[in-house]
Order: sequence, then C-alpha cells, then structure tokens
Amino acid sequence: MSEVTFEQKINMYSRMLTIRRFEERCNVLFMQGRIPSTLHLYIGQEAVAVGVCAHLRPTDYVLSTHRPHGHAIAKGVALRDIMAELMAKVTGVSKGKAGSMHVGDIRVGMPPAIGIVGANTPIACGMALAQKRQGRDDVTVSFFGDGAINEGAVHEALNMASIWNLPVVFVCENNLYGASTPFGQVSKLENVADRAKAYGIPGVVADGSDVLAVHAAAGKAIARARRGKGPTLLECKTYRLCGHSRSDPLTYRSKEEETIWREKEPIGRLAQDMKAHGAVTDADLEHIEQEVEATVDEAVAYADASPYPLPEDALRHVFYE
Amino acid sequence: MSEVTFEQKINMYSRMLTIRRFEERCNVLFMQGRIPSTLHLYIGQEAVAVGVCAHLRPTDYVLSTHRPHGHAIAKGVALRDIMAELMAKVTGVSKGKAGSMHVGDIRVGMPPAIGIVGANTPIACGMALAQKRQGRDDVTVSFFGDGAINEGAVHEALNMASIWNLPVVFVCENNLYGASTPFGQVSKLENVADRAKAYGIPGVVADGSDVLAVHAAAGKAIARARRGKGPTLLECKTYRLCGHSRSDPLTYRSKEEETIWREKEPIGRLAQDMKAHGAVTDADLEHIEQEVEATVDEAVAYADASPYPLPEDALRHVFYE
Amino acid sequence: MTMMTIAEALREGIREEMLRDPRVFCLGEDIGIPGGFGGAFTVTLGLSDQFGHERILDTPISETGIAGVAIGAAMAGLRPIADVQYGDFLFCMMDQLANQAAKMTYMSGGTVSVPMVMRAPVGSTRRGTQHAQSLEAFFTHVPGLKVVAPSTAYDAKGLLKAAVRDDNPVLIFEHKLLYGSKGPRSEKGALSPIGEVPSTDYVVPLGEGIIRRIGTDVTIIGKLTTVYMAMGAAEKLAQEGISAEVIDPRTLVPLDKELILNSVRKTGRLVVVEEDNKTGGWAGDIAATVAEEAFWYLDAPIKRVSAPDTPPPFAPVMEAYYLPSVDKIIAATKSLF
Amino acid sequence: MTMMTIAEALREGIREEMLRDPRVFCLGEDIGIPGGFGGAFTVTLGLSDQFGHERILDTPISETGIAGVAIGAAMAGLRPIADVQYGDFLFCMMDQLANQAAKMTYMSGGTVSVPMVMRAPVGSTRRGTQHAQSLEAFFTHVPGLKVVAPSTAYDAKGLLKAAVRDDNPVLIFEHKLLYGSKGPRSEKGALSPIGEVPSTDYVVPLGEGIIRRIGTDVTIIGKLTTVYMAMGAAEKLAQEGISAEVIDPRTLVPLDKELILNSVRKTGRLVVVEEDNKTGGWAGDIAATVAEEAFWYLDAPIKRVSAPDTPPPFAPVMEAYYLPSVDKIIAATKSLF
Ligand SMILES: Cc1ncc(C[n+]2csc(CCOP(=O)(O)OP(=O)(O)O)c2C)c(N)n1
Ligand SMILES: Cc1ncc(C[n+]2csc(CCOP(=O)(O)OP(=O)(O)O)c2C)c(N)n1
Ligand SMILES: [Mg+2]
Ligand SMILES: [Mg+2]
Repeated sequence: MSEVTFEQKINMYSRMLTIRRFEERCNVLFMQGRIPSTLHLYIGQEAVAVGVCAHLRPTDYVLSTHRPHGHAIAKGVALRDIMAELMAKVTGVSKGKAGSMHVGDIRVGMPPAIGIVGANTPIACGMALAQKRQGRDDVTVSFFGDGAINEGAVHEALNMASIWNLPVVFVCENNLYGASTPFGQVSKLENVADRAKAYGIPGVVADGSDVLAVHAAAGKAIARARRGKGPTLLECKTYRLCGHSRSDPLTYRSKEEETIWREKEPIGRLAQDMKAHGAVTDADLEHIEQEVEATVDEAVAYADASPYPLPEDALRHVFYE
Repeated sequence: MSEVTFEQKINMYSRMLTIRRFEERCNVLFMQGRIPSTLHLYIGQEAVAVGVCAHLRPTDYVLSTHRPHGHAIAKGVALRDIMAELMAKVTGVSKGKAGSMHVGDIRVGMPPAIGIVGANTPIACGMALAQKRQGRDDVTVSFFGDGAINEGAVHEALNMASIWNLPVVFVCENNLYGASTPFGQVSKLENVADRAKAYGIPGVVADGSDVLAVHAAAGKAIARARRGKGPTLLECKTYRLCGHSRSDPLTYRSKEEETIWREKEPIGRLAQDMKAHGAVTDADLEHIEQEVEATVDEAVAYADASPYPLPEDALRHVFYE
Repeated sequence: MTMMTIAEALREGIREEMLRDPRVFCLGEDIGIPGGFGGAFTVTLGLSDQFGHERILDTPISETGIAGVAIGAAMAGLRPIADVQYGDFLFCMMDQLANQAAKMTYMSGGTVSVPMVMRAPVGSTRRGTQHAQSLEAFFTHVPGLKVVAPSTAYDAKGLLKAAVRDDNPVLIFEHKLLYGSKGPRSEKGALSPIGEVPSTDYVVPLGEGIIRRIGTDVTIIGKLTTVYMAMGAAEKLAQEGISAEVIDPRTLVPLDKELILNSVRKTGRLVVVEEDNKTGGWAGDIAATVAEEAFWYLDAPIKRVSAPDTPPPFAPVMEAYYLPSVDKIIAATKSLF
Repeated sequence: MTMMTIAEALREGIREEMLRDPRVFCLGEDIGIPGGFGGAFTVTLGLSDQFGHERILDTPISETGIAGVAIGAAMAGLRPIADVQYGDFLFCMMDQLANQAAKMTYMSGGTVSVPMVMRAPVGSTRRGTQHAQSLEAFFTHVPGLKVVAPSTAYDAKGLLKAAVRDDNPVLIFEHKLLYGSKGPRSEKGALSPIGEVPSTDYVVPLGEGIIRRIGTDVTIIGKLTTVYMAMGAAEKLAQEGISAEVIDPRTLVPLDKELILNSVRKTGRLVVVEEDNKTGGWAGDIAATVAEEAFWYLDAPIKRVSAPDTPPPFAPVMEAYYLPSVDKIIAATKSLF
C-alpha cells in the first residue's frame, strides 16, 4: 500500500465533513417536519464509508443498509439528489418513491439501499459474480452492521463469496449496538471479523474511527478482490454519536462510553493528524467547512425548490419501463 | 467417559441392524409400490443415530430431517408405527398425514421430522430453551446433513445456542454429499466442525462409521449440555451406502469411493470388534439377526393389516383439538 | 376500567398473561434492553423490570431463529409471545411460520401443539417499501395459522389473551397508526383508538367478529385502520340517506363468516376495505366468499377499496393516493346505488 | 416441430436462450453436477456438458443466497435463471423475492431492473406437507413480480423464453405432474402433456391467456393441472348438454383479465379451479374480480373448486380427497344450473 497523499487526506476530510454536515442538516429538517418518516444517521461513522469508498470506481458497486447516507455520499451520489429524496420530492434520486432507507444511485454504482438487515449481502455476491463473469476487475462492497452478522442471509452470502472467490468486500461497521442491543449480548466472539474463519476467508479488524486505518485495511481487501483473490470480511470498530433512528433518547448507553468515543471521533482526529503534520492550518479547515456548508445549502435549496411527485406517480415503476 | 459395556455394544449393534433391515424392507416395499412417495434411506449412517441416541432419555428431544428413519428408530419410535406411516395407514405415527419425511413420535421425545433442510435447528434451540427454563437436565439433539450447514437457519441457531448456552447438541452427519453435490464444492473448510469457531462453541469431529467413536464423542457433548455448559457442534464423517432418494442411480459418485466406505460400514465393523474381543460368536449374531428380522416382519404385518385413513380425515388436525 | 391506547392494552394483556401463567414469555429484538425501547413500538416497555430478562428475552437480529425458537419452546411446553419489529420482516421467517409452525400439528397427526403468538406491526407510515406492508393476506392463506387484527384497545388486550391461551400458532397484526405509542416512539398521522379496557380478566374469543355500526343498505367491512375509515364513511353516507352496516371481523382466521353473510343477506351490497394491495388481498377473499355463498342476495357488484398493486410509496402525497380513505369508501359505496 | 414433454421444452427453452444471449445463466442446487440429476426434475440435465459449470452453476443449499445472487447478478447485467427444488422452499427466500426483487425497480425510481427468472415446481405428488404446496397466490400478491404457470410444453418453452427476455423478476410455477420427466425422476400419477414444440424461436408473451375450449354456458378457469381437469369436465358436461368454455390464463401476473371478463359476459357463469387451499387462494381473487367487474352478467354464484384449508396430506386417499378433480368440477358446475 502506498502512502496516503496529502490530497487524498484532504479529500477524505472534506468527504467526511460533508456527510457530517449533511446529516446534521437532515436532523434539523426532520425535527422541523420537512423530512417525513424516520431517519438513521451516520454521525460518528464517517471514516468507514469514506475510507472504504476512496478506493472505488463508478463501476464498483456499494450496497448499503437502513443507514445509507454516508455510503451514498462517499460513493458519489449527489447531495441534492439525496436531499430531494429525503424531502419526498420528485427530483429525489428515487423520485420520492423510496426515502431515506433506500438511498442509492445506480449511475454511480450504488443500487437502492436495503432496509432489511443483512439482506444486501447475497445481492452483493450476485453483483460481484456478474463483475467477475464480465471480466471486469471491479469489486462490490457490502456494508452492514454488527447486528446484521447474526442474520442467516449474511452466513449464506459469506459462504457463497468464499467458495466462488467473489470480488466482494464485506464491511461490517461494528458500532457496538444493533439498535439498542449491545453486540456482546448477541455474540460470543468479541470480533465480528473472527467469524470469517468459518468460511476460510480473511477477517480483518480496523479502527473505524481512524479514516487512515480504514483506508489502509480496505485498500488491501479491495486490491485482493480485484486481483481475483476473493472476499474479505473487514470489521471496522466504530460508534454512532447519534441515536439509532429518529428521536432515540440513547438511554441504553452510558455517558462515559459516549465520551470516550466522542474523543476518538474521526473528523476531528484527521484534522488533528493533518495539523500535527503541519499539512493544514485552522484557516484551511475553515475554508473546507465553508465549502461543505455551501454544498449542503445548495442541496437543501434544490430540494426545497423541487416539486412533490404527482399522487398518481405512485403507480409508475412497479415494473421496469 | 466410562467404558462401553458389552451389553451396550449388543444393544447398539441390534439397534443399528434394526435400522438397516427395516430400511432394506422399506426399499423393497417402495419398489413394489406399497410405500408411496419418495424415500430417503439411512443405510450406512446407522452408527450416528445409534451412537448419539444411546445417551438419550425419553424426555430428551431429537429433531430430524428428510432422512429420519434411523433417528426415529434409535430414539425409540415403534417400528410398526413408522412402517404404518410409510404405508400411508391410519395407524401410522402421524395417522398417514405426513409420510416418510416427517416421521417422529412426541411420546418418545421426537417431534415430526422436518423436510426443509436446516429448518430444525432453530426449533431445537427453542426446545432446549424450554428444557433449561423448566429446570430439567434434559438435552435436545438436532441432526442435519453437511448440505444443511450452508442454510441461514443453521447459522442463526448456532449463534443463539451459543449466546444462551442452550443444552443442544448439533449433530452434523457429513456423508460427503448434499443430494448430488460434494461437500468440498460448497465449503472452503474441510470440516463442518470448524464452523463452530464462529460461535465460540466446541466443534468436534468423530468417525461416523464407528459407533463407539460416535458414542464417546456424543457422550461428552451431551454430558456437557446436561451440566449447563452449552452446545456442541459434533460432526460425524459418514457415508450413505444407498441413493439420496427413491431411485437415485448414484452416477455422481465413484465406485472406488463407495468401496472404501462399504469396507468401513458400521454394522460389520462393530461385529468385527465384538468378535475380535471374543465377546460374540457368529451364532450370537445370527440370533440377533433373526430377532431383528422378526420385529421388522411384525411391523410390516401390522402396517399391512391396518386400514387406510378415511378420505375426509384430511380435514382433521389442522388445528390442535 | 381504564382508558388505554392499544400499545398499553397489549402491554397489560401480556403482563396479565405472564402473571397468570409462568410458561408465558416474550422474545424479540430490543424488547427488554434496560433503557431501551420496549420493542419497536413500546409494547413491552418496562416488562423486563418486572419479569427479568429470562422472560423478556432479547434476541439477536435473527428472524428465522426467533420464529424457530418460539416454535420449539411452544412444542416443549412454554407459551412464547414473539415479536417482529415490522411485519415486513415476517418474510425473513416465512419458512418457519408457513412450513413449520402451521404444519407441525398436522404432521404429527394431531399429537403436537404449537401454542405460540407472533406479533407483527403492519401498515403504511411513510417509511416506504420495506417497512409499510400489510401482511395479513399471506398468512390467512396458510392453513394451520390463526390470524387476528385488533382495531381497538379492548380487542387488542382480549384477543392477545385469547391468542396466548390458544393451543395453535396465532399471528397478531397490529397497525402502527393505531398503537397510540407515546413519547419518542409516537407516530405522525396516528389515529387515537384510546378506549376503555377492563382491568379484570377477559378474552375476546378468536373467531368472533363484531358489528361496529348497524345499517340496512350496504355492508362495509374493514379491519385495523380501515374500520375507522369505514365508520367515518358510514357517518357521511348516513347524511346522504345511505345506511351502512360496518363490520370488523377482528379475527381473520377463523373468520366469522356467518356474521358477514348475514349482514350481506340483509343489505344486499358489500364494500370491503383494506390497506393491502388489491390483487391477492384479503378483501378479494371476502368478496369471493360472498359471491359464492350469498350471491342471490346481492343487489350490486362487490367493491373492494384497496391499495393499488404497487409497493408502498414513501412520499406522503403518493402514500395518500395509495391508501384507502373515507372519500374512496364513499365513492365506492355510492357507485353501488 | 418436435414432440416434447414440459421438462424437455423448458430445457430447450433454456438452451436456446443461453445460446442466444451469453448473459443468460442458470443457478440452483444439483442442477449441473456431473452424473447428477439436472435439478430435482431433470430440466437442466445435460446443460452443464454443453455450457460448462460457470453457466450452469451449482449452489450450496442456501435459498436466500440463491435468490440474492440471482437478484444481484440481474442488477449487474446478467440474466439469471434460478431454480428451487420444490416450490415450498420459496418460503426460505421469501424476503429476497418479496422485499428485494419485487421492490428494487420501484425503490430506484425506475432506474434499476432485475431481469431474473425463478423456476419453482409446485403441486401435490404424495410427498406431504412440505413438498406439495401450491405457491402461486403468495406471489401474485406481491406487486413487482410477474408470475407464469404453463400447462403445455408449447407454453412452457414460449413463456420461459419470454420470461428470460423480460426486464423484471418472473416466477415460473411448474407442476410436478406435468413435467413428464422420464427415467428415475418420473412421477407416479403424472399427466402426459407431451405436445408439439417448434424448434424455431418463438415466445408466448407474458399476459396472454388462451381459450382452450369454446363454450357458451359456463366459463371454467384452470391453471397447470387443473386445465386438464377442466377440459375433462367440459367434455363430460357437453354430453349432458352443458357447453363449457375453458380458459387457461397461462400468466397470472399480468393477468389477461379481459379474456376472462369477456368469457363470463358471454356465459354468465364461472367456476375457478385450482389445487391450492381455498382461503386466500388465487381462485378467490379471480372470483372477486368478476364479482366486481362483470357482476351484471352473472346468472349464478361464482364457484371455486379448490383444496380445503389443510396442509397437503400424504396418504393417497386423503390426497385425492384434498385435490380438485373432474368430478368435483362437474358437480360444482352443475350446481349453477
Ligand atoms: C431483518 C430486519 N430485522 C430487523 C430490522 C429492524 N432494525 C433496523 S436497524 C436495526 C439494528 C441494526 O443493527 P446493526 O446491523 O448493528 O446496524 P446499525 O443500526 O448499528 O447501523 C434493526 C433491528 C430490520 N430492518 N430488518
Ligand atoms: C430448504 C431446502 N432446500 C432444498 C431441499 C431439497 N433437498 C432435500 S435433501 C437435500 C440434500 C441435503 O443434503 P444434506 O444436508 O447433506 O443431507 P443428506 O441428504 O446428505 O442426509 C436437498 C437439497 C430441501 N428439502 N429443503
Ligand atoms: Mg450496529
Ligand atoms: Mg449430506
């Protein structure tokens, strides 16, 4: 693995910040009732999506979950298309048909995110199988949580990826909880990655709060997959600094735990790193901040100005036209 | 583990022979059209059912598969009740409603066998959970094949048994094939037992053609479960010396492979062992043979003499009465 | 008598059954975590404090496993009440419910019982395709399962208690907009079926429907939220001189068929309303039954007011178009005169 | 033109599509193992010799995985034909089919297509509860899925080819007693729908039903095996002076509704026959549609000849009681006159 360049760091920083600011705005809009439904925010986990997706091309695929905004932004789905979807506008990436839990844009290699826990993993295998058959050296990344690892679908998928040597990287974001349930209560193993042993594939643990660590580990796994060497189960230890969904009071976690993780928070951490290396100044960061805010503002303005779908649009796209 | 007594050996021998002769008879009756439907025979695998079930009480549970005759006989379901069921008679253990794939008798701790591959494993967890809650030191044994290990249901069950320390023993009969598919083609690991590592529970391999080896390994796993120490995944390497179902021409296996396993065949092997130790004579074995034949004859005669259900019996027992 | 929401009524029903019978226990995702949600819609909130974590059992996210454990525990003498966070996830445990739970008694020739309850929230609440479906029709089509769908707090508690005491697998479909869950788990657009619930022990027997409003000109059948829509429509229709009888079957399997047939024999007209997709829906089955068994009493076609054959859309404008409504019921009813 | 069984016709259809389009491939359990079965009912027998194991892909016993892989491969540009050994196992992959395959296009706002085929054998053949169910109704109720049910060799090949070329997920339900599989995989009690099958390229478009027999007094609709029963009944009824029109919809979704409605408008009577359980079955949905849209043309109640609401029983005497038959259709039809 070659060293991460300064430019790459800046890109990753800016991407992580974009996710953070975008979602903070989502939260406000949700509170204001301008985003209907529910919302699963990614705040605190940005390093995982960004560190992984930094390696991906548009012809690579990313499959996501009920918590997809970070993956979508990292994979290159346009902010305005996401925001319009969340606000149920016809300009949304799914024309307002799908909402937050299914964000994705196939034009940049991300099909609609899947809200059924674990269910994206066999689909990821199918996409990877197609990539392999088509002679592409592309890969598919399946993101899922620590809670998902106990779903039967994930087991079947890991095994199929293993026996067929598929170019798929399974990225488990272990944020310590599946909804309110601590991981330690639903698994005897401490590390999700150790489950890889059951399939004879590599299992790797990375510090999911450190985008550089994620970037390095993901880089290896993705390169391995591109070389035809098969799948990896990459576990990123991380933490969501927000509630599980809409107004989760977070009463099942301790404040101490939250504090520890808040200190490890990935965006500040990369800023520290870059500043320590003298690569950036506070002014540089402030500049990025402003750029990011502007793109988020633009996305909200676009979504705001967009019309709602027609009621009878509901009838379209049941079948492919 | 205490030594196996001579009496235990004789019992296991006689039980294995009963399964063998019963099924050979089934095969004839099937060819004659007196058993309708399909038939999955257990010929060659008898040591597994018998070695495991020798440790069980009527209050222990056994859950089985599409290939259940051996497990049923080993658990103590009456031969005549099984035969009558196979011949679709109203005296059958399920009153002719279920047939070969669902043999079981709850009165001896065996619910109807389940024909959906892998599906008995979470049910086994539920039964074991009940045993534990009720303060019984009983156990539940779930039998399934090498093919089943790739089902999502099995994964979910193994994990639940692990985290809740349930008194369940998962016995995987690795007969090298799932229908026509070689195990090596659907798993990267050589041993099913190694999958246990993903759940932090013991995984054990036993020689499934040697009833004494199975007996010893199962004894440990069952005693462990009774002591509240939790589940074990016990893999018994075995081979079916017959087709997968009804008239399988077995053209997907080599004659050489069959010959190797025919030589390891469990019934002759135990006979050899007992004769070598001078414990039995050919005459003793012949005596057992005659006894077994008589019980099989009796079962067939009983089934033959039994009436068919009334057509409208189909309507009963949809709900518990 | 206390005034309760459906979420509270279900909670009380569970509490009473757990106190009455030590074999009863709950299992599901996030149902008993200290400081947690009490299930996706607060139904089990607080119960783990009272009964402990053995009897309010938090599970991994393993729907097949949850159903299988409930089945096995029921077969071995316990009385599980299992829980799925959204009805849509029943598809993940479909084999266990349709092939195992439903058929175990039959496969055993009547010797094994599976006294389990599976609770599942259904209905469209702006969460889109995978968190908004109505699942009832899939399960009424599986012989061996009983299916209930309470629309009031009184019925919710009474049916839950009857379900727990039944020796067969019973699915309870609960509508998200009817729970009346409070605080952070409350739902936008919720109806408020707060009602009087006796604190004494009572059951609503499975298989007994109820006439919610007596009428003479047309029978309108609803379930869950559509009972309320039917009532609303009936009121407005009355102002226009049409007297509608509103029936809430409460239990879908076994169905109180005679109640429905007798009503149609009286009114001669039938509108069946449900939130589910039209093709293959439960409403069609009611229509078919009436077209077969009360045909000679019919004065007009049988109308279904159902969702169109699309996944549940997310955007509120499309969702409103998709869902049945008082106005749609009125229009359908009037078309019969 | 060659005479073929349905198993052969499906095999030819698959072969032709695989030759025509390199994106087409098959996946499933035991479909391509050398010396093996060619799937549970010989449909893919020999194809792995011709196309190799990459394109006739043997899978682990992982139904969720199989469906998921088919979905993903379809989304990424291939054209999978997946296979389940018995339709009953579709419940194991229900989430993938009902929540994922069916909704992907909708969730993507119409930008993603899932051109996959899922083949599933259905019907009662003395194997009892878990290997004998009819699954059609469950899937006709899922918007986003197309559903076909061929009853002849001609249709089997033509519908399969149309399904492969369709850009949506298509389920093909094949009846075990209609395959005409030979040798060790032949079925007791099988019908022999050997028929002429063109060796030229043709498709039977999805959504076109067919009138199998023209009549004036009553419309009888069947699918799969019950088409043959309906034909048998029609012949006998003719001897008694009742002229029955027999319709085979061939595709259940999209349904050729006009063909059915026009027939009923002409005959004024309708009998719908299927092997599935009555409550919640497909037959009820057809009845409901007619009771809604052609009510004024009806001269008699709409009859369903379906299986009772029990799991499929094993014993042949009970199975015969459970299944529809020529005699039952005749009795139901006569009751309308
Ligand atoms: C099959 C299924 N079961 C349950 C749910 C409800 N649910 C949504 S998110 C969630 C927790 C998921 O935990 P994890 O996989 O760790 O992801 P995280 O939310 O932590 O990102 C649950 C239980 C679901 N969406 N799908
Ligand atoms: C869920 C499911 N998928 C497929 C089948 C069809 N089937 C029956 S037995 C069998 C092979 C099972 O192999 P294994 O688990 O090794 O058991 P064995 O037959 O070798 O005893 C298959 C594929 C089934 N019954 N259930
Ligand atoms: Mg998590
Ligand atoms: Mg095997």
